[in-house]
Amino acid sequence: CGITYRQPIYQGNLLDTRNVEQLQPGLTKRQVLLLLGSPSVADPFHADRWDYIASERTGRAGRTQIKNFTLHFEGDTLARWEGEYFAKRDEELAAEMRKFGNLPRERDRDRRRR
Amino acid sequence: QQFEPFTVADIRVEGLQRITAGTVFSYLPVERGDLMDRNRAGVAIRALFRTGFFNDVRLDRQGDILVITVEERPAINKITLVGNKDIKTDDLMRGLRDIGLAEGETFDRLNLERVTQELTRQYNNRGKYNVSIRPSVTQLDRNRVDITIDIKEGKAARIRHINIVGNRNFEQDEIRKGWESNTSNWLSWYRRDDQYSREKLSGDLEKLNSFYLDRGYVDFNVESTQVSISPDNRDMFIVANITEGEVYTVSSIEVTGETILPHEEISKLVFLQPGMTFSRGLIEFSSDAIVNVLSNIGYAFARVTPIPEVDRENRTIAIRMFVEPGQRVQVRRIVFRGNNRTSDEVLRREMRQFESSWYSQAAIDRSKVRLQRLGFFETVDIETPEVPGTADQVDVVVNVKERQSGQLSFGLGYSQLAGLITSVQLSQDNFLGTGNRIAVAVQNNAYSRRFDFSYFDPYFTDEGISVGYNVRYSEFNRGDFNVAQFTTDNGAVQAVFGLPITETDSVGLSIGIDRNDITTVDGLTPPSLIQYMVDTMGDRARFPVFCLADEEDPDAPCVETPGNNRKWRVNAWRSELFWSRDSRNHFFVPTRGTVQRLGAEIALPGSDLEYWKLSYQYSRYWPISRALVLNTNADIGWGRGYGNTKGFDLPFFENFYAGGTRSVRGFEDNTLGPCEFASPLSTRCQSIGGSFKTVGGVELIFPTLFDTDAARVSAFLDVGNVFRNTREFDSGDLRASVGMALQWQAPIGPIIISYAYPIRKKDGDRLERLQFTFGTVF
Amino acid sequence: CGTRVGKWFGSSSKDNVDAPAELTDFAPSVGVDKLWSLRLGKGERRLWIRQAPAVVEGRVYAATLQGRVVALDLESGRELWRSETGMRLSGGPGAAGGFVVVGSLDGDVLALDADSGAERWRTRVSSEVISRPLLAHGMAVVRSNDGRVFGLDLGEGARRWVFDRGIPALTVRGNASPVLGQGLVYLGYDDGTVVALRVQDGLRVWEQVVAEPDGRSELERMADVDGDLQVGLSEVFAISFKGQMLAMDAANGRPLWTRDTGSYAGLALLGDRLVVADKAGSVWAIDRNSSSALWRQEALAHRWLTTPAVQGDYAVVGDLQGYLHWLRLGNGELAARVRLGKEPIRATPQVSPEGILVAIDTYGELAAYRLGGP
Amino acid sequence: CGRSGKRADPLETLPVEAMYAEGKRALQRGNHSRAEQYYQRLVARFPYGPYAEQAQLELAYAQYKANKPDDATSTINRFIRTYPTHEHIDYAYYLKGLINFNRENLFLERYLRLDTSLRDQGAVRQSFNDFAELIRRFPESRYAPDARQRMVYLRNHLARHELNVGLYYLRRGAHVAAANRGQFIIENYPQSGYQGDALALMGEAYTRLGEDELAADTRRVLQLNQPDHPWLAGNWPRERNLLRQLNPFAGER
Repeated sequence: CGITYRQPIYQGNLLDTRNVEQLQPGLTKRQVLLLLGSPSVADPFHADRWDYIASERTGRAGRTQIKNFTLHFEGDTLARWEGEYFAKRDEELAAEMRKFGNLPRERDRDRRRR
Repeated sequence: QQFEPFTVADIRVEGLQRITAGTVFSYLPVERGDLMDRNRAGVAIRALFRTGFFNDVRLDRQGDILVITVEERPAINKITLVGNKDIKTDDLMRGLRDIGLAEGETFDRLNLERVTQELTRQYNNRGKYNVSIRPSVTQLDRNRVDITIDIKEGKAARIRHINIVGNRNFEQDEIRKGWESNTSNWLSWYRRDDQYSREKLSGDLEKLNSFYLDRGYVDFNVESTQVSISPDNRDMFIVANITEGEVYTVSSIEVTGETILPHEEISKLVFLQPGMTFSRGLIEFSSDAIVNVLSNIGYAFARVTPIPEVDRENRTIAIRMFVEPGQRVQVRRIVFRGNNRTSDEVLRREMRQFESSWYSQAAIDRSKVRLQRLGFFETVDIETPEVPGTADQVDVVVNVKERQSGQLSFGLGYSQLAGLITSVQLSQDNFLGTGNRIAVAVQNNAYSRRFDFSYFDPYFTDEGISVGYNVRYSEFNRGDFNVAQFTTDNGAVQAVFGLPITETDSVGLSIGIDRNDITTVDGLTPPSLIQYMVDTMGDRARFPVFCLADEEDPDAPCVETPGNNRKWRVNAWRSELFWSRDSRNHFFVPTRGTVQRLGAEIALPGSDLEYWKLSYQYSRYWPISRALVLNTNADIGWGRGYGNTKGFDLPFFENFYAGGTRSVRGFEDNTLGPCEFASPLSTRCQSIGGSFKTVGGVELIFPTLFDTDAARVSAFLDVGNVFRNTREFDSGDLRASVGMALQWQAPIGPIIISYAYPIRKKDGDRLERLQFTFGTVF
Repeated sequence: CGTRVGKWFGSSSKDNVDAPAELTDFAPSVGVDKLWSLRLGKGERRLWIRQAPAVVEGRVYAATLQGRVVALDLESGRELWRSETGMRLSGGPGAAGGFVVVGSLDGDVLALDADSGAERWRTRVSSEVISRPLLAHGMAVVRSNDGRVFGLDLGEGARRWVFDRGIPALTVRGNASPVLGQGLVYLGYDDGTVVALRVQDGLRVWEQVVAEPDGRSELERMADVDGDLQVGLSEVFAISFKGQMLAMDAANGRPLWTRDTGSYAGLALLGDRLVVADKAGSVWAIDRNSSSALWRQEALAHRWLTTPAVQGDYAVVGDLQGYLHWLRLGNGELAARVRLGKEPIRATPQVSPEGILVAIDTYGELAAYRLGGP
Repeated sequence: CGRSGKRADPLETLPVEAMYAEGKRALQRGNHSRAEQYYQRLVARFPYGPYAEQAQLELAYAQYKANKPDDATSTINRFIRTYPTHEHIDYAYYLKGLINFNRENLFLERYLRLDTSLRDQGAVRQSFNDFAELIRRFPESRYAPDARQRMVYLRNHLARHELNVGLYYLRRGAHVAAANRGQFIIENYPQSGYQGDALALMGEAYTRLGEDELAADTRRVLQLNQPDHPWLAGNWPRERNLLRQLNPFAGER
């Protein structure tokens, strides 16, 4: 029912549009890692495929939104990629997370370390 | 002893006593047939020394046989410590074992030297500079030794003099507020703040730095500090020489670097504006705020570095806050450690951070608060180690230390109210580690019998819908409960459902049926109560019926004379709607947050007596300083009849009461509010409670005592009273008392002892300054 | 005297401190007459700054932590003038050439006129002053607790030079007051060395180690030279807390002789012998040329004796129960004993050329004594 | 410094043979703390000869039986360090594995019917490593077969822990986490008996994520390895029985 509070559940990576646009065939796996970070799913039976699967369930409706962004490799170089990913919405996420609030950072430990 | 290299035909070991030849061979890097030369010999000797078994190792050659003569170190037979008071014997023994000095171990004279140094250092750290440590070794047969360490601790050196030189703009006591080191004062026996320790002093000097840097003294510098001790090692003197420099104002402050979020939004987090006096505290506060925002959305290694440019002429400072977000980080796995009894799911369902998801500091902080609020753990610490081999993945490791989260008391429970309770009470908040709450009570004593079973599952569904039920049967003679004289036999069955509506709020519904047999005694029960029953439910036959024989005429039928008891059976089915919010940051020792509950209970139409009751409990915790917490609380209750009891107040057996350990301390339990005499002859004015209750209070909670967080001392002001109904409310009648209370979460259950002095009382109030409850009373 | 030894000593065995020797009665071989005595402020109590009055040209100048500077007539104890400075005066006073200079716990240095007590100038130094300023050659040499020595112009207090030298992390409380030689100022430092500076410009002429600050713990490494130095015609004598005593050539600091005696207090010098009270409380007389011990008096063991002063043919020391003891310089025998008050005496007794001894205890009790007939 | 007055304490006066015999008898009668006392004093008083070695080994066993896992572990470690070539050294490594194997698991599992795979896996992992070291060092030791069996049990225990967490995340809708937990089992506990469940977990997670191709391939692999797995027939994972949840004494297994 609609009034139950459902804690937000996020899965997968937050891809940055600027980085995704820099994808081009021929990139090595290391270069892709630098651009997009580690894929959320690297299936053991598909060594030539990285899946950046991301899902999000927020608000009270309880519907989960899923977006799959898949990269295909030939050997070590990127061949093609397809699928969609969540657009950049850092401000919205920051506001959502602010609801949880932060604990004060341990002050002395930081200072003494510096 | 040079010898030319030769091939080893055989190896012979001499001087062995305890160690077997096999052991030597297993550590010896040389075998038969090897070529033995000078450096191989050196390697062999070093290898044998490293085993720690031998005092001396010599290599000789007899023809082609390599002869190894060793002198075994003696074994330690017994270690005795004499004269240690400040540090317990088994702590010392553990320390010695770590250095390799334990019974049965091999004895190495070098260790003894290190032990003396180590113990002297430990005592010096406690300010005991006069300590003298004399270890003595007595040789025994079979190459064994006894070790006795004679410790003379001596008196701890006390800080007599702390002097800050060069402070022009502030007084010394203002600067030294909050320091851990202090000169001897009347509190020193407890806080030990006059005992010198280097760590404490360096911490205090850091506070001195912050004191000035937070007030704009950019050039502030502690030129030098001197620590000296009196010739008799009894008094310590600390001198800190400072140069304050001038106050600087901020000329400009701007955020630079990669801010991920829009620049204006991040700049809003900078609390220091141009024109304000420079303050390092505000700079750190601002950089924390920015780091928090970024680390909440994946940038776990975000860093903000303030880069100052000081303009000495007109004493201004321009600051660039250089933001480095670092890599966006994923959480790979969440692992729990230390939950030997609590199931993994009970912890995992409190987590707001998920696996295979982007890192969020806020989610992790929120999870820590929720885990602490369960009350199952003494400590909850969360670490986020990097996953080896990846640049952007971390694991979340949650270390918990479990606490005895239940009370199991057999037979003995005592509260001044109920006298000696013989009861079996089991209440376990984390029953078998499943996170469900179970409470079973079988109780009987002078005035009441009771059976109570309740079960509550906070996570009936994964989303946090809670379900619970309880069954209760009890016979109460309220008279001995300081309340008006009547007995209630009550049976009830109830089911409770809870529904979270936000992160901290939840609403709930409970439905239940119950039967209440009210028995009144004419002449003992106050007449207005009996009248209420008669007016609402009609009269009932009196019982028991006596049959008095007529003495003169024995065979005439006895004359029935009714007793003076009357009994009413009140059946009701009731429901309660409630809303509750709990944003406290800890279960036992909250320092921040509020807990409040608003409930509307109604005896539904069709019940014998129809009435409703509103109740509101509120408690808020304010952190005043690092150690002091202020708590403000209120407990309001109001009820009236409706339907078949329209125009009447709340039925008397549902009345609110006040006074006692859980409401206004300093007054006997349940004795506040209106009272009535049962009959003109009776002397005791029986308190009958009221349908309108207003109780509140303020409590100042002191730092934890006996360095466990389960014991707390507090000073309180309680105010409140109960009124027949809202019309009769009169603030002049509110009673008040001030006092001190000790609350201790003992293993067998909570113990609360309070001493209160009533400051607003009327004659006829029944006072009780010392009150305590021991073991849980349902 | 009673078994209670000083107010704060609990049973000494528990806290590892050797019990002070009991005093036995004896027939004094010399008479001591108290000229006058008075109470001066609340005294230094447990600050261990060993603040002594200055006795110059028939007057006694004294300063208190409560801020008062007072000048008294030596013979009668009559007050000539007093000045309320409002400063926590802990250093000195040093008096010479018409000036009285005092230092405070807050780093102030104040100069008053010796006759009227009017303020001449005031300035600041970098740390608390707990030693006696030296007035010589138109300069006021003031030493502060952080190891620095300031050369101030005696006339208007302007800072001519500063000499700086580091000090160890843990030292014995107290600084040695600067002592004047031929145009040189000698200072004992907390790391066990004696430093000679030129008065005019503070140039370091030489430096000589009295005791090496070595040992395992900070406590064992303490080698302070805190007690008063003694300067002869061509020698300088110093003693270190760690257990060495050293005679040095005044001009170049070359060691002449050394001796294994240690003390927190300082030395007294008369004629051919030096008198010192060592850490264990025994009083030694040492031949200034050969360093051999002439006599040793052990009757005052563990009574935390002050630096000795020389009055007539006697060496005078104060102790932890407020007693003053006169020892014959010839053979060290106890000659007389007088009780100033019940509180410890830590400041070195001062003796005027006319032979009047002035002593003060840690609660501000000040008294003057003169030796009577034999 | 003889203790005059008090009767001579046997622990301090008995010869080595009698000490050992006394300790052995106490051990056999199950009086572990008394055995521990005698063995400890024997090793201290007579640190040489065969008795000392045997006493040290049996001391560790006594402490293990007296449910003092930490003391037993430090004793056995000292034994291994001092007598690396002892003829029963393989038993020492085996005992080291046993100590952690039985750390409070049995009590929870047998009497309270609790699933210890839901709790802290620290002791389980430690025990697994100890047995692995025994097999690495002494493959032919007569304790090796039993150790291998216990390792299978422990590996299943660790795998079941991973599976429970995976199923929880599947229920909560955190499908990517569920899939990765399944993958963790396949990569880290290949011989465990939960390979089938792990594949099913991954397959179900992929299906719910709409990754049909991955789901199909996973289904094919499961088909080959465990054709009778309930997920293939579509009724896995089992729905939780809500009513059973209301009964607090239903236990977890």
